[in-house]
Amino acid sequence: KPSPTSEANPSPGASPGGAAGSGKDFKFGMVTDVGGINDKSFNQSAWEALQKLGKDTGANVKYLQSKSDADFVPNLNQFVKGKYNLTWGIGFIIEKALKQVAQQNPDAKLAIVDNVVDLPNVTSVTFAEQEGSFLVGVIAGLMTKTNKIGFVGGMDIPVIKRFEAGFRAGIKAANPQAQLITNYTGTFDKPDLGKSAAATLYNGGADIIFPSAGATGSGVFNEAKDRSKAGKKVWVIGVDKDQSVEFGTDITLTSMIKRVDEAVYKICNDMIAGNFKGGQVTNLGLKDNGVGIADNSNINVPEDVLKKVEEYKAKIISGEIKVPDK
Amino acid sequence: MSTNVPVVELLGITKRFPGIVANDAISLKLHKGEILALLGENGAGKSTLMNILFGLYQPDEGEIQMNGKPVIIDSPNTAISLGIGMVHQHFKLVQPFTVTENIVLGMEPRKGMNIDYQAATRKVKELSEQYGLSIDPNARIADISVGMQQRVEIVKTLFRGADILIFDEPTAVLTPQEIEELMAILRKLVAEGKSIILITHKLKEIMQIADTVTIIRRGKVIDTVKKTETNTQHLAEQMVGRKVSFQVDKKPSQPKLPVLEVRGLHCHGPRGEEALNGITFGVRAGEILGIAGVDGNGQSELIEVLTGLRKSYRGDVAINSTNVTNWSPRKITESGLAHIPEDRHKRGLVLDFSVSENLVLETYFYPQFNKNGLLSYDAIDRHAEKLIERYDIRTPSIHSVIRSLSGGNQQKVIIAREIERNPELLIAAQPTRGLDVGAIEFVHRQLIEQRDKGKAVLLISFELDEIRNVSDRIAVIYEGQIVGEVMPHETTDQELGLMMAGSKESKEGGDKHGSTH
Amino acid sequence: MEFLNLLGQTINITLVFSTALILAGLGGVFSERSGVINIGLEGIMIAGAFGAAVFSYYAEDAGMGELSPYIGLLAAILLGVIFAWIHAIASIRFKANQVVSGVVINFLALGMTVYLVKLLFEGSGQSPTLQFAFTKLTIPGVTDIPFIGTVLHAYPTTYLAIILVFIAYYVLYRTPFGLRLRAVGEHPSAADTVGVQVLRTRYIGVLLSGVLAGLGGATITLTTTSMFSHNTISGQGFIAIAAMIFGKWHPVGVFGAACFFGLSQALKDLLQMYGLSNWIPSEFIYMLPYLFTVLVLIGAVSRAYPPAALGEPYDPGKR
Amino acid sequence: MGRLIKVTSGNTVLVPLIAILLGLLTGAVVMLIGGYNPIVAYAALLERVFGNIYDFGETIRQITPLILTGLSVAFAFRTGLFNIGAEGQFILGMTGATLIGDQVSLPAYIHLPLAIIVGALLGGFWGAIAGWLKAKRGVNEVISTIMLNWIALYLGNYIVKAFLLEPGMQDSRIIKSTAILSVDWLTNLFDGARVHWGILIALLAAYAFYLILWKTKQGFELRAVGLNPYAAEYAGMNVGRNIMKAMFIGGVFAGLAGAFEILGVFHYQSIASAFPGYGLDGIAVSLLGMNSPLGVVLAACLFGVLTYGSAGMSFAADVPPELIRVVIGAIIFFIAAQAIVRLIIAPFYAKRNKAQGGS
Ligand SMILES: Nc1ncnc2c1ncn2[C@@H]1O[C@H](COP(=O)(O)OP(=O)(O)OP(=O)(O)O)[C@@H](O)[C@H]1O
Ligand SMILES: Nc1ncnc2c1ncn2[C@@H]1O[C@H](COP(=O)(O)OP(=O)(O)OP(=O)(O)O)[C@@H](O)[C@H]1O
Ligand SMILES: [Mg+2]
Ligand SMILES: [Mg+2]
Repeated sequence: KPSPTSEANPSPGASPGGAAGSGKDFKFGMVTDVGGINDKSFNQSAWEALQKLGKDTGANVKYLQSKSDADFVPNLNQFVKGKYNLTWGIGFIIEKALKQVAQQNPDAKLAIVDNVVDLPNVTSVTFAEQEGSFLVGVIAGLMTKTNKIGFVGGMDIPVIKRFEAGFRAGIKAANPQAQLITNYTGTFDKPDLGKSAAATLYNGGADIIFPSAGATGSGVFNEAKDRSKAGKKVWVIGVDKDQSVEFGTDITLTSMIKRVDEAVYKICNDMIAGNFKGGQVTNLGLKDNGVGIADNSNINVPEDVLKKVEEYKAKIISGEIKVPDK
Repeated sequence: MSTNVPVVELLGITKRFPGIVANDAISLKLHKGEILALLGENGAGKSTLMNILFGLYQPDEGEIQMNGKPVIIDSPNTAISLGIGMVHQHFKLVQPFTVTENIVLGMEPRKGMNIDYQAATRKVKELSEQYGLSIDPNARIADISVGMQQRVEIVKTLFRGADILIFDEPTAVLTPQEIEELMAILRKLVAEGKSIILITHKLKEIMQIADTVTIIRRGKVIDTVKKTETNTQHLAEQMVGRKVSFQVDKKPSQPKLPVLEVRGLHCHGPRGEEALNGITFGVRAGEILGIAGVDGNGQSELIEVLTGLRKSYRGDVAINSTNVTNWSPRKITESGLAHIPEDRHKRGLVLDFSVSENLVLETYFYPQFNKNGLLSYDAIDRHAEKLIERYDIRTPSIHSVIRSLSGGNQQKVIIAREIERNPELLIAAQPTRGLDVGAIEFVHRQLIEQRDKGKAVLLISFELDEIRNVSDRIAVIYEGQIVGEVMPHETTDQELGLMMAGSKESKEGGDKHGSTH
Repeated sequence: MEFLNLLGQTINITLVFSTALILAGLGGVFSERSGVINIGLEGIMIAGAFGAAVFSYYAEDAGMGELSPYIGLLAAILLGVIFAWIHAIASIRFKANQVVSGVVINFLALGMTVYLVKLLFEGSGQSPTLQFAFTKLTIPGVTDIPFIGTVLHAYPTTYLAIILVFIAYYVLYRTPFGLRLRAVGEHPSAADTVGVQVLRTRYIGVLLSGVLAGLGGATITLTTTSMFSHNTISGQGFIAIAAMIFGKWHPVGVFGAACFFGLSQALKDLLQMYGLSNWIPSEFIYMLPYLFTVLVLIGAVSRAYPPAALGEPYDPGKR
Repeated sequence: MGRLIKVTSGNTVLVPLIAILLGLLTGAVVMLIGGYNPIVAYAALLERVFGNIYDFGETIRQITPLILTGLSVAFAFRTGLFNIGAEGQFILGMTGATLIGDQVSLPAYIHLPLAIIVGALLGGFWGAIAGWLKAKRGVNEVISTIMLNWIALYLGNYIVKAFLLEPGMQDSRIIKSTAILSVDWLTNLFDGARVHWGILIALLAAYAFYLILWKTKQGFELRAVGLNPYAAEYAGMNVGRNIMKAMFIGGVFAGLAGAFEILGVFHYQSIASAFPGYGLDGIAVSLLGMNSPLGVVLAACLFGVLTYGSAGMSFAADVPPELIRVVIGAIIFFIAAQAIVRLIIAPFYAKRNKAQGGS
């Protein structure tokens, strides 16, 4: 594979040391989708990683929020034309824009999260969300009392379908009796719709809901909080980050973690160290610790269930179980 | 009859609007128990002056005195508290409200936080009985006749304790019966000690009821005379500044073939009621048929059906023997009909279009104005210039928006437009409403000219004088039917009035819609 | 039994969805009944949602606990009134085109609130999640009754909205103020000539719309989203306008229309619940509330007529 | 000529200019309150727009749809209708263009015009539905267009998902090159910015707006119906049909905007959860431009410059870009409430008149 070497990027000062603290000459840019850096999801994770990087290495980090899809290209170009060392495009939907910019600027280096752009100057990071979802599916399947489990999706699109497919498979593996009810709200940024979807699902008998819907998902937490205040015990499974931090462990059963932050941090740090690899797709699954369940899951999930989860995890890593992604 | 100190005295009132002095140092006196008539052409400044007295406008110069003391009337509220009430040229009534609600608005009797509707209704009834103004307190304004609306306006001022009443063209929209009733009411009010200022273009009314007449021309007082010391001819000349003839001079008509034939026509009105009830009549070439009748007996619906604006469900209409029943307005006009609508602002004009655009409102698509979908504004402008000249339309320019013209000139635009189309049949509905004597003379002459050219003219009017002066033949409409036909010179006002009231029964003054079914 | 339960839950969710629309729609009624078009309901709701989220957050911060959302409501009223006041100044005092002025409110409200949120919360595009948002009222004894309990297990704001429907009706149709407000919207010069202060009455109408639409916005942050961001209100203000027109500018009509919208939103979730999404593409399910509305409008027999003087600045000198 | 002088002289130019100034001033005050430096911020805004040819090109790209949706709303206003539905008409324009761009194989000289026309017609059709509802069923167009917007959003999504989806993606396949409106040399001229012929067509559309309304027989009818439907009916015009035509033509403008976004900018259509926003912005543009075609073009330029530049403002001066909505809102406010502006400029006038009188 023709991998462009560092001579294309005239910043040799960084290569010798490669250690933290030597990134002062580096500039990292990040373009969010319309969700912005407080989406409690991948944009936020990625931006937190960049901020940490800035603190750790002294690198210059900056982000641009897109106000509409039409902003993707000019925003990416703002960094590219500003000679940023690496420009991130965060989110599935930015793919075509990033591809276009990468093609037009073969000397620039770009990276994308959640989607693949197959170009020598782009590195792509994707996650096997279905694998992590499988594990929380197991937990849900084993812990449901009503044998009804809910899934609230943002938009009906392939990434979210991966979550649903893995979750469904996990439930089925652990508890074939349990029924999965899904509700797609059609948006990633409307907590009110998430809340009403959750209300309907809980009313319909579900006692655990796994939202994969960005900010819409926080509506699911709000509904659960309402119900638990009224004395009805229901659970939510967090997504992307450990959401018990924000919504508390009394309603957050566990969370399916997606380590966007680690991936972003690592790739930037690699670049400072002089080994950026373009044209590469990093698919992070259970075995790379790219996805998984929250560390504090033991608060609400009993020991024996967690043991089952570990068993399934091992089987997935070994390839014995192949988790469907559709 | 009058004491020495006037109840109201205006001293040198001047009011300027951009480009015009509407009132130029006007002074006048109103004494207690007196009816003062204000007379003047359209746009002479009468309404403006009265609006100043009522606090709607502020004068630029001059002073108002009441009972000898200067007062400042800065709002209608002040006027009301000084005992001034005004019945406006265009009624100030809230259509969806009831009569009572309109009367008490702004001075609602209360019970706790609520409006005390019982007390309100009681008070309204009392007042209407005291002054003999028959009104139905619970009817909605939108459902009652214009005459009753006017009585509501009068009760409204009385409810506020007005001693000085201003009437701005109260009779322009009334039927003869209603005018008679109003005159009686005015006398009664004066007898109760009220003082009245009356604006009207109808000299007959002035001679009938006024004590004093003040004549205004172009914002200036021309003269103030006692009624007993003048006559209509003199008043008209002073007002217009030239000789006016009241008697329409016309040759006897020579009717030829029928142009319009209406047979057994039925239709529904806006509220679904039976508005036309099998009406049948015809108009011949070379004659003017006048349709007399009390407002609300199907006149509006008749015109709408004839012009294609309303559908009929039975009966038919033929123009020159072609059945045009329920054709579209465009097809009907193209088959030879022209129409001066009764509501010129609603139907007749696009007020924000220019004069020249309004003059081609029905003919813009003719080949001389329209080439392959593109309009020739040159041709349209030339057309406008020609008509302005021919019909003496007073406008600053053919490009002025028609909204800025006076009512009389707006009406001239419509007449010019309709007559220029050289129709076989001309329908004129209330063509002189609100116009001054000069403008009325013009309109009547145009109608007669059409007749003399061999056209058929259908005149629909509430003004008996107009009907009798202009028509060659009179048909009386009552409850959607023609109840009789007479010749103008063979009948009397009394006979017509009886026919208009439907047979020999005496007419119930009031809500005819409520009593239709 | 099962059916009754489902019905109860559906009514309950319908009411939850309708609350903000009822409040904002009532706001629209007061403004438009006085003759002032209020396309700015959306902006006023944004301002209210912002005020509620931010002020109850600070109230929480100050340790006011369960009281915080009520502080939020007050703040929402205040902010709603401020933006309504801008609309009033422009369209009543300065006789600006009312549609234009409403659009201005929408622009200013969204720009200002998001700007302020970013300023207050260190660049974050949204306010922090509230800990003490409103929860549904649990009335001892009542909440456990099968059907009725389910229906009545609602947020305080829902109760507030329903009470306000009656109050609005009472004010508009029973009090002198209501009569004058409606008169001013139908025929301002008639009202003027009987001494009603046209401009002042219109000011009050528009400011009341600020109070109510502000409350409507607050409802959304304080009961469902628990935070404010740039799209917390995205279109509800326009739906409220639709509800107001659909409800023929009448408080009870607005209530009915808002519930209709709420119901079709609730149906959207229910249909998915019962697996209809396997048969119908989800897009058509999302479309449902709007399609439903259009169909009902097509079938509607009687037309609604707006207040006669709606949209016309009052100028006593103009005839 | 005389008309041109009338339009460009006196208050008609002065008032908007002062309104813009006051709007920017309002923004500056808000920035000062927030602790930002307005001069730096506005400089960054201008720098972003005019600083290099690329961003200038992208600003043109931003302006193009605003002109067209602005015309869409303005056209309806001129005919007495309030079109809140440009958003939905825009989406249908996008969908039509994508459908033709993806599903049809034709030589470029047919394919591209066909895609544009189908987009425009679908937008027009969507507008005409609201017109039909109003004309035949008396449905208030404000409600119906709001509802139709949402229906369009989901209909567009459905069509993309059902017929055009790129497997595994959230958007359609890239349209065929024969339907692409982007012009390589133009793009190169602008250093890669997505400038396309749409801007030219948008300007032509503004001219067509003028011609249709003020030069044609059809426009005469449309204006008459808009100003007084009763008189129009009296004069034999078909009010219902004219309402439908007006909404159709307005929809065509918005549909064109949508089609150009696909054919000239994106080349694909995404499944969207929210509106593109050009329709609602079109209301502001139309009002800012006082519903006249020239005004709309100028307003779209101002609007486009400010919104595109706001990203630079936030990048270089950290000012939240939302501030620019405050500025735009304030500008429209001052234009709408001209009395305020006149109040402010009155003293200057008085002084000048006095000076003239004295000399
Ligand atoms: N609001 C106004 N703005 C500008 N000019 C006005 C206004 N009102 C009246 N005028 C001017 O004042 C003059 C007098 O108008 P006014 O309405 O008082 O006439 P009038 O005597 O009542 O006429 P008519 O008999 O037709 O009712 C008009 O010629 C007109 O130019
Ligand atoms: N808005 C206005 N601005 C300027 N002048 C006006 C305005 N409205 C009316 N006028 C002027 O006022 C004068 C009288 O107008 P008015 O409407 O009273 O006429 P009119 O003959 O009384 O008509 P009508 O009584 O049928 O309405 C006219 O000369 C007209 O030019
Ligand atoms: Mg008058
Ligand atoms: Mg008059």
